[in-house]
Amino acid sequence: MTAPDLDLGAVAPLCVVAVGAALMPLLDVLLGRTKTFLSRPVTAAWAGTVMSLATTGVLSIALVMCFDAAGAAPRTFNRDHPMILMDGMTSFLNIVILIGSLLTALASGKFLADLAINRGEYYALLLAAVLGMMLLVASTNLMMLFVGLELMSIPIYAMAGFRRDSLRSNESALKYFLVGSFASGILLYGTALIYGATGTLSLLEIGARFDVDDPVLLIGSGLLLVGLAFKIATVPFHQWAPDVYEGAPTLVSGLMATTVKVAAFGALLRVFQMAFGPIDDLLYPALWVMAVLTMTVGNVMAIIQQNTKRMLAYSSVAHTGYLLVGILVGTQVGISAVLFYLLAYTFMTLGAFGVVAVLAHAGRERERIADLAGLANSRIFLAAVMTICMVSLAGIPGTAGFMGKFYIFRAVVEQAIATESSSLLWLAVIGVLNSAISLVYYLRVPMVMFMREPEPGPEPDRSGTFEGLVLAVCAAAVILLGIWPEDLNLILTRVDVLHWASVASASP
Amino acid sequence: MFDLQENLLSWVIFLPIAGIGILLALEAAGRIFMSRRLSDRSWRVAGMGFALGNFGLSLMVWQRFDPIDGGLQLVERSAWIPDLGIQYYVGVDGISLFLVVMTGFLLPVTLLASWTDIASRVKQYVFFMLCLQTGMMGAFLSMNLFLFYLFWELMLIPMYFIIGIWGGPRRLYATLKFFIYTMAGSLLMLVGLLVIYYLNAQQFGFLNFDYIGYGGASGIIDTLIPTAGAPWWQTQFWLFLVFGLAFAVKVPMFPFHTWLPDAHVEAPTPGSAILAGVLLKFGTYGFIRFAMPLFPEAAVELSGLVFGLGVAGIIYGALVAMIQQDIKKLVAYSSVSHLGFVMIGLFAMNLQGLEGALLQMVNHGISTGALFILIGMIYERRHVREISEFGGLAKVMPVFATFFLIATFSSIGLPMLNGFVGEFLILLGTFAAAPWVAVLATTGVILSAVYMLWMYRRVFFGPLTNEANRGLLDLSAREKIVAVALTLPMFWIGIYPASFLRPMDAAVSELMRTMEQRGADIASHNGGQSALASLPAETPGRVSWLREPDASAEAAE
Amino acid sequence: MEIPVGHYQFVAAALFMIGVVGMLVRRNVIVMFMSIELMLNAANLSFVAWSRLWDSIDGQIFVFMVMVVAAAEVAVGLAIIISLIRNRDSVNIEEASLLKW
Amino acid sequence: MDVALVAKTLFIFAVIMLVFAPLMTWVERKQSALMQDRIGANRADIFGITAIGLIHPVADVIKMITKEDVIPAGAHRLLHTLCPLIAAVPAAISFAVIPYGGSYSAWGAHWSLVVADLDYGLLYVFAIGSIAAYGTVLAGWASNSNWGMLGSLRASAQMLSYEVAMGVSVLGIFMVFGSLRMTDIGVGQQETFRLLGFLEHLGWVAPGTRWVDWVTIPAWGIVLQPLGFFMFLAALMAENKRPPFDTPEGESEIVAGYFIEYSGMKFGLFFMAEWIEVVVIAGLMTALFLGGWSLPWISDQELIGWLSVPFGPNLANLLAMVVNVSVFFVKLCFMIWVQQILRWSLPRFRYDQVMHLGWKILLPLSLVNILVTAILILLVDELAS
Amino acid sequence: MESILFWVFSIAAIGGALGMVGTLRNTVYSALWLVVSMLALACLFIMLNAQFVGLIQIMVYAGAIVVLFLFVVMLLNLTGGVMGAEEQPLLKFVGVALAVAVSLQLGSILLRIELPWPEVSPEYGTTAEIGRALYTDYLLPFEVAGVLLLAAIVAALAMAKRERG
Repeated sequence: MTAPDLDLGAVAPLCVVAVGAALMPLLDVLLGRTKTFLSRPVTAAWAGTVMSLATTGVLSIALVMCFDAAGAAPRTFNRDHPMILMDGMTSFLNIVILIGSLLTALASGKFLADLAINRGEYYALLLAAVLGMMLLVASTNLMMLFVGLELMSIPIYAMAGFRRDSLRSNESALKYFLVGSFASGILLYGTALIYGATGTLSLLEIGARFDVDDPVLLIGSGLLLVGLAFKIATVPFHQWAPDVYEGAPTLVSGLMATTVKVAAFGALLRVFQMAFGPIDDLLYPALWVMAVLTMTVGNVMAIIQQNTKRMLAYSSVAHTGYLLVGILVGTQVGISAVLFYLLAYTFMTLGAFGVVAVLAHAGRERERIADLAGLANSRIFLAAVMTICMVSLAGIPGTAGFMGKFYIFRAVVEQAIATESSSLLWLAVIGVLNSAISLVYYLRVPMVMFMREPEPGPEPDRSGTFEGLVLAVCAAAVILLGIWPEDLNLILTRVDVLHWASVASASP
Repeated sequence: MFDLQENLLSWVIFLPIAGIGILLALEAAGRIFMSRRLSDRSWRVAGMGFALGNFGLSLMVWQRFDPIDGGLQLVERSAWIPDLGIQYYVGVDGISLFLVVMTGFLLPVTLLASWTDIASRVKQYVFFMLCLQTGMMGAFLSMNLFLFYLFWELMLIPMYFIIGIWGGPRRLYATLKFFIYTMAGSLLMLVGLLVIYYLNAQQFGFLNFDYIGYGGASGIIDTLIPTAGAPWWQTQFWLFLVFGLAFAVKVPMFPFHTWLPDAHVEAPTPGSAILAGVLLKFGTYGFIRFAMPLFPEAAVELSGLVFGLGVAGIIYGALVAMIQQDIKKLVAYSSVSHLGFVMIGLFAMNLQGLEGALLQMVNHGISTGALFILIGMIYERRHVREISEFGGLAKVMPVFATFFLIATFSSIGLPMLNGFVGEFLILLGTFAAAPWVAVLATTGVILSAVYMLWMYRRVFFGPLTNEANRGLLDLSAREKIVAVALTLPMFWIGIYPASFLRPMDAAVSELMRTMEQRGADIASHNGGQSALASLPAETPGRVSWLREPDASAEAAE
Repeated sequence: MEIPVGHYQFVAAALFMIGVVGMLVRRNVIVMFMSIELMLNAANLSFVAWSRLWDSIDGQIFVFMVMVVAAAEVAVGLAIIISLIRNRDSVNIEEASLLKW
Repeated sequence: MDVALVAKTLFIFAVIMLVFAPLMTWVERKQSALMQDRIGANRADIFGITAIGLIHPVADVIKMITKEDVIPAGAHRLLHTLCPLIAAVPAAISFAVIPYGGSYSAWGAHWSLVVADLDYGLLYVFAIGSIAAYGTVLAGWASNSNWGMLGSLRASAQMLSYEVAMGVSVLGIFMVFGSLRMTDIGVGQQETFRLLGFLEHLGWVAPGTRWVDWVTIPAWGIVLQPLGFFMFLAALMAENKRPPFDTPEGESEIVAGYFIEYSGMKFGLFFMAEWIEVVVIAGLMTALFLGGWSLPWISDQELIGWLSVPFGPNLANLLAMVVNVSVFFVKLCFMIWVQQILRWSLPRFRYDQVMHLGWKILLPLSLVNILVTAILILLVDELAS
Repeated sequence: MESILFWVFSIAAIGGALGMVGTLRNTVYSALWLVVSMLALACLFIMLNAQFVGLIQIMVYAGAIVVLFLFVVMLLNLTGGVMGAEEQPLLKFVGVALAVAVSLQLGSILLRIELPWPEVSPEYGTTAEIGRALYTDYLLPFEVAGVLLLAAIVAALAMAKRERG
């Protein structure tokens, strides 16, 4: 038995997050027992702040490491048997995930305290989920993909139900759990069939050995995609999303809508690029229909929602549709468009959920859209951030959302022109028409905030320092990414499909 | 980088938003360090200052503009998103010059007009107005299509809020309708834009969003867009339709106009004034700047459609205006009618038609803006706008009645006033291209005289029946300044249009040359067939008396 | 080894189908949960049989991982159910479902 | 079927079921009497012969079998009947992997004294043991009784909790002996290691000094894994739910826990199960920690070698077998005795104490044990190379 | 012999599964049926030279997971048909029909696979080999599985622990 050829440096950011996840419960216990070595006990709120800052710190360290890794050559952990690939795309997605979760962690301190669910497990779960996401986007092996997916999902199930006194939160968690596990089961069986047909679990080798005529392999691939489709909530596998987002604590919903989706998309990208190349033609019509349905259903259903979180849930379904378009195109331009979109989407969605979270004080949540009435009078900052996020989600120029859509549609049109494919063009047309539909509900939010008189009652809470910081960062990022996206291009150009080829030689 | 001489256009575009930045910074600093806020009044005054500064800068543009040169002037260009061929690229030519000046002119006027009208949430008001100004200026001056698109949609947001916050009772419905109509149209244009963008890249080998090539490089305008022999969505016909839809909604052309009465009626006075004065011009501006030069073949092929819709708009707008009870709605429908004129003038595709249309765009901006502002003044006093509520106002408010009469005449197109010059040129041009259209359009002129004068009579003359009107005060000093400011350019254009037509002349000639050139390119590509060939190469009956001889001679070269 | 691999796979497919159908038709949360376990087990059988067929240990390792995951899922899932039931008992048992299912 | 296999199976089950399990009733009574300063178990007699109470097991069996079998109203009849079996059978069959002797060959035949010499030996025990949980869990539920239910809940929680500690605490043994196969572990324990070997390594004595080799100790599990021994024993006893871990039965609180509604032979089977488990525990501890069937310092080869001198190889093998089996059962009895001592000397834990011990003491300690063991193994490997 | 065992165990596995899904009366029965299915599966694993996995299957599924199910069912007294989803009959019908159709298709394809079993080394499927694989080729998933379990413990704690004070 020889020791495997390991490259620990490749997984350094993962290690940081993992160690953080392991230490966070200890820190929690320690903070609970400060009485023994401090003259007076640390209050729960302070303990929460310390935990949230510690989590943020851990994530920041990982973030810096990922930035460092972004430009470097692709690496893998176990050179004899690569399970993950830390290349440009992984680094990029990791950065997105870390930014999203970092902002969430930073805002969580006051949020949890407000809801009286200030328990230290939250941060441990958050970090564990982040680790899962990072692994998921890095995985080049179906086993790693499965384990990463579960490591991501299981903590989120619990986080969705973190408001144990709230029946809605409980039901949300239960529903997310049942649907999520169901999806995992489907994905797993699909994996089994793929393994059976090809005899390998490595995505690259599956791609190499793909026999387009093997029904077992095709059904397996289909099941795998269905499993992932559940996770990213594409129509018709989206029905859990609104319920779950509505019931879960708002910041957790934000996390689900952003980083979880980013990670699942990362996995989808990998699978498509590495393994499913040979069946692109087969998948094209299915994905086409799915993308169109996802956009349209998401947007149309969002119009009739009265609950902000529910509306955002359907909005996230709609955005999934746009992202699918990028995947469908499949060129490098398309993939970098998806990556950019994911980053932009993370900021704007997180900002929107963040505003709702600030208003979600236990006992008097303002979750209905109507509850936002007059917010511009009482809390202009929150209203401004919300407006910026909504405008960006709607894809109006000058915001990250527009640039994202622009990148996606440009990839579509480029490919349409290159292949003279009018079905792709229709996809772009349907996409922009959907954007127009989405205006109806996105603009309703600023409308309510600015143009309606507030209902009598206590003024909404001011955002805390860290929450305010997070919201400001989101809003600023949305605008900056919308106006100067070219700095990001530096990272995007590192996203090179060709890098994957170099791994092929590394795998056995 | 901040040099006023070098970067004049950037100053024009960004001064308002920079003002916003300064004000916000002051506000924040005040809150943080002195725990007090800036007063509403200081915002208003500062906003006025920035607006005036903006106007001054736009005048400076006019002053530095070389009327002989038909191309772009005062160009600024720097890399923005080079990977995608997106540049920060602004420039002004004879087509956009007066639109810019008019835009610069209208903002301070409307701000002054709404000095007391808008009393709530003043800071937000100033904020949105200045943002709007940046958007409008940017859209007129952008020479990179991406930049244009950005400003084009960006200006919708402040207008959305202006109508929605300070508007009338049905403002929410109106503003959403306004936004979605205009946005939906332009989103399709985005796809069309991308198609052209990649056609251009295919033909020239690099990604480029510059409309007019810079420094010898090719621009979007140089793209050879096929008329046949390519997938249908790459042909001029469809692309023109897509672009045309976006612009037609904005104009608004006849079947797409339904958002306009709602928006105008519900919008607050400054909103209506800016909306009618500037925003509608983007539709026609889009046609003359982008749709026609890019797809000349399709423009010619479809000019019949445009004529039809334009005439329909003229007559329909006039007829509907006639039966309106609400003064504001009446003026709104008159806009539909007037812009129909502009459209047929554009698609006459000759010098008179185009110049007339360009001039009429400015005219309409000033006279309709003035009408809305004047209506706002009476609305501020009475809070009603029904014609039946008034009558005999001339007795209590003589000064107001006078200014309103001037504006009304201007709108009708009475000689000596601005409207006449524009409409005359348009009809002249149209008659040369399509006589029947001109004939039908002329009925619009008559109808407009009918409904405007009828309205004027009912409001200002006759007995003073309504007691509520008896105690109305005449215009205050501030309002007089506004009214005078609005009236002056009407006379100027009406009496001495040459100072406006001269700079347009070179640009329009240049434009027509471009279209002909592109027609020839297409023809050689298609093997000799071009719809443009059917156009009269040199238009008969040039109205040289309107122009100084030396300028016309040069333009003819 | 006289039974061909297809037979084992057939059993796995049947179990998977029963799991999916159970998940879809049953309304008892615990049974739904158990149906999911059944699906995982079907995949396990499939993995083991393929693993034997390809003479590679990957499949068995995968099964090992699935069991880890299953254990974790059960722990969390049952905790969620406990928390839900506790709450429902104390709050209002009549309110069957606040969120639309 | 292999005759030897059948013979081995029959032998061990006969010993366990027919000898040890009934005897346990006697041992239990005698032990308690001894510790409580009574005489105990001396009433039952046959024709006046009490035989120090050895008649009692017989009397018990007769009593159990002839008593009325009550199935309470509302009980689930099938499960109620099955549960005692589910509890007892796994306990009995888990002895199958415990070797009670080495491997021998005589007259051409070759056999090893273990029913099933499985590669995953101990895992089998754990797997079978985990099935036994159903017996207790379902018993309380099936009898439709609150006390039974409470007992079942406690039992299932306790068994699940201690399964973890049980598995982890014995890992050290696998690490030391490098196998899960019970016979490998048994053979491994026949080695000795030189207690003073470190002196050579440190260079304090010259290599090859005779007296260094004299001081040796057998490489028994208990020597190599002293902590593991105690933890594993504790965890196994907790799995068996006998005092001091008898909270699921807790007479004083929940009357008799999960088998409160049982009577007659079903009741007897639950007790049988417990006693069989005591024997299995003793067997496991012997095989894993006490050197199994071998005499200390004397490996099988040496023993057979010595015996071959007077008796010839065939007979020597047979004799060695007898010696080894006897040694095994002596050790087994010792371990049973240890359990009895513990059972009668320690008071019952409270339920929370049980959980505390399992999760907060045994589990962390056994994890530390693994860590220390791993480090030591690496160190020794390093030194050896 | 082998075929008999296969048929016995597969019928037990499928029967157990059917029993689990089909038992409407009592959740405990469903759980017991599941155990039957799990045990049969474990036996099938062992028939396929996956002794280690088979044993773990018994320990984890039969010994821990289902016991945990039973524990919760008993603890919460969920034995009746408590809780459940609002009916979406059409959607469910479509889902079921789809599942059955795909499975039938798949089953008929799978049933026809008759690839020869290869000879495997005696090491195949033993604890040692699996252990070796886990600590070399599959080191990363193995470690991650550890984190996963930690996360699951924390998650379960966060959900089920009683509030202090």
